[in-house]
Amino acid sequence: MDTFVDIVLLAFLAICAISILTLRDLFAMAMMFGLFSLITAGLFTTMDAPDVAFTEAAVGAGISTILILTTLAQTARREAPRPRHNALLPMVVVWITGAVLIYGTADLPAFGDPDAPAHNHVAPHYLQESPAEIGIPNAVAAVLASYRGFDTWGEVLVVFAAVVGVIALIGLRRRPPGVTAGPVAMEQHDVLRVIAKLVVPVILLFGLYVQFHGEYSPGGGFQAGVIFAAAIILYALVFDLDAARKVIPPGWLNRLPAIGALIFGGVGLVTMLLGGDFLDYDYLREDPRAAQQLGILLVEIGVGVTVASSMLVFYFTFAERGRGRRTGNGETGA
Amino acid sequence: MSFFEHYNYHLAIVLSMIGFYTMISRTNLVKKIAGLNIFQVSVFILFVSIGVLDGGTVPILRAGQTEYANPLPHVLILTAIVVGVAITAVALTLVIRIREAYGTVEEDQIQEQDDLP
Amino acid sequence: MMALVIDLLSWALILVGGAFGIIGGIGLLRLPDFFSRIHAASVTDSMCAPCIIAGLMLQSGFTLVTVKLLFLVIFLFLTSPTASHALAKAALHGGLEPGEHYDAGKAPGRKR
Amino acid sequence: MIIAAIVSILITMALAVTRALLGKTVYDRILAVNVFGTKTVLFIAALAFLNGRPDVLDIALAYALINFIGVIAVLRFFEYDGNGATRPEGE
Repeated sequence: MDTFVDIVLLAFLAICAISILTLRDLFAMAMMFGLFSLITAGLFTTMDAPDVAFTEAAVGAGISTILILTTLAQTARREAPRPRHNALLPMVVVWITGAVLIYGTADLPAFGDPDAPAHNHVAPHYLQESPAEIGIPNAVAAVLASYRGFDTWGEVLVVFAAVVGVIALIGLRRRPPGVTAGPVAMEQHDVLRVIAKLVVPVILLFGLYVQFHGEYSPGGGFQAGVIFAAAIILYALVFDLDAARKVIPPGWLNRLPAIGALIFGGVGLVTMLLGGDFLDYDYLREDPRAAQQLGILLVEIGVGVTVASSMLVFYFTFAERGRGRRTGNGETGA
Repeated sequence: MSFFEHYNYHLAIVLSMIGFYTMISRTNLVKKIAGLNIFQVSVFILFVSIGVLDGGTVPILRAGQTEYANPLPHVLILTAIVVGVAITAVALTLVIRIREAYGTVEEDQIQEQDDLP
Repeated sequence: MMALVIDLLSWALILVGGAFGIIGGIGLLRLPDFFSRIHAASVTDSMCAPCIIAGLMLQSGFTLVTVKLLFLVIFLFLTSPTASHALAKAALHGGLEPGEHYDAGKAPGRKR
Repeated sequence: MIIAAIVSILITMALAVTRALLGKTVYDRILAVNVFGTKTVLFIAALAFLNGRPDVLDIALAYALINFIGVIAVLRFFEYDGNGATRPEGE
């Protein structure tokens, strides 16, 4: 049954990818892109990876698609007709690369093979020792925040660096004084506004559940951060950017990614001061298991703060830029 | 026989090649980024399929169960997805800047403008 | 006896839900224009999802899982009609007239 | 019996994907993506029961949320440029 579902979903994926390639209307392409992410997330669920499915659903179908749509609203809606002169060369390159890669898979272990090298080195340790060493049921959260905590810190810093890049590229210019807020968004959608008012707090609550229940069920800082950001983005979409800005002042929002990364790094520094290694949570408390759980909790909070605020910074910067252009503040190429 | 035991890898490769083709054959920068994302997702699928174990289940430990999927690829891919969206955001920012500077997001038109003396 | 009744009821609900899903899907594909397709889509939202989830709820007994499924069905019931409504309204405001793309020359909804 | 549910959901998904591909107007595509998203929620819920791991239900909840937000976002940005909404796409 699983194999059947797997193959059907992979076929859907291939169809979606081809339609992304061929659609000339970029808006339709962005929608197919959202569909593509939804199917991917379904596929990850069938492959026993709920945490990955969770992240892919929230990030791919939610944030990525929204960012692409915001960009399209500011650039071109349709793709220009394609020059025909170089149609053959890319095809040849792709077929050769694909053939070489398929030849390469012949030596890979079979799908789901228990003797595969991937299942025989560190994974058994994570699965068998983590109840004694850490004591939380979700092995993914244990590996993410404790065994490979240093790695995760690196990823958080990459997200932080991306925030710096986005702000430096398009976020620094203030809105010119002449530009006021545009017409209130979605004014005629009364039903939508009522339902959004009802749904946003529920989503925020669900985000908190995902954040703090992440040790027992799929979830954790990355997923919770994205869901939290999605709730506020929904508010900004239905009401207005300015209304959403009032929820979190911009000055604070731009500092939050750094604060989250500092919480994560700070836990590492505290463990060093207490006599351990960087991110060696055992020294936080008397009982090593309680110490590990405290460390994971703190680190996940840091991750959640950074991810949520980064996604919000991305969206707000993009949307603000688009509004400046639409009201015509002297940008070139309008 | 063993060729068909790799169907997941093969389909991941097909997907990655579709993404690769989108990247190298289209001139629209937003579409190139979509192609990049397709490629990225195909790598995620490859990694997660390596972690699948026959008879295994979701890696949330519970009593009476010994076989679980490998949690390590999940961790790597989970963080990679979030990093991927950060990269997409930076790339789209560059597209917005290019549009403001050149008035177009088509690669060949940008090239033409650069070639002008 | 009780268990059997609950089991039968849950199977019936799941089957009815699945049937409504397929009917809605066929309508979505074959009806001639956007405003008629949105009817078909709403059938899957309002009949298929609650029936299947109710069937699953009967299977699960009364646990945290039931509560989660209840949340799921309440949420879907709030958001799906809202999305359909907003979509229809946006289409109408965007200038799409009911019946505009109704291909008179073809049999209604014949696949292209 | 749950397998019957999964199969019927997959059939509905296939029909929705076909509609999303055929499109005609952008609204048709949005509608199809919305239906597909709802079906994915049900698919995950049914899969959780098939595998006996109800932990996965949290993902179904997250899907429902994100799907709603996605549809609203598409509508919002589509309303920005009013032109071109009515004519069927080319291709």
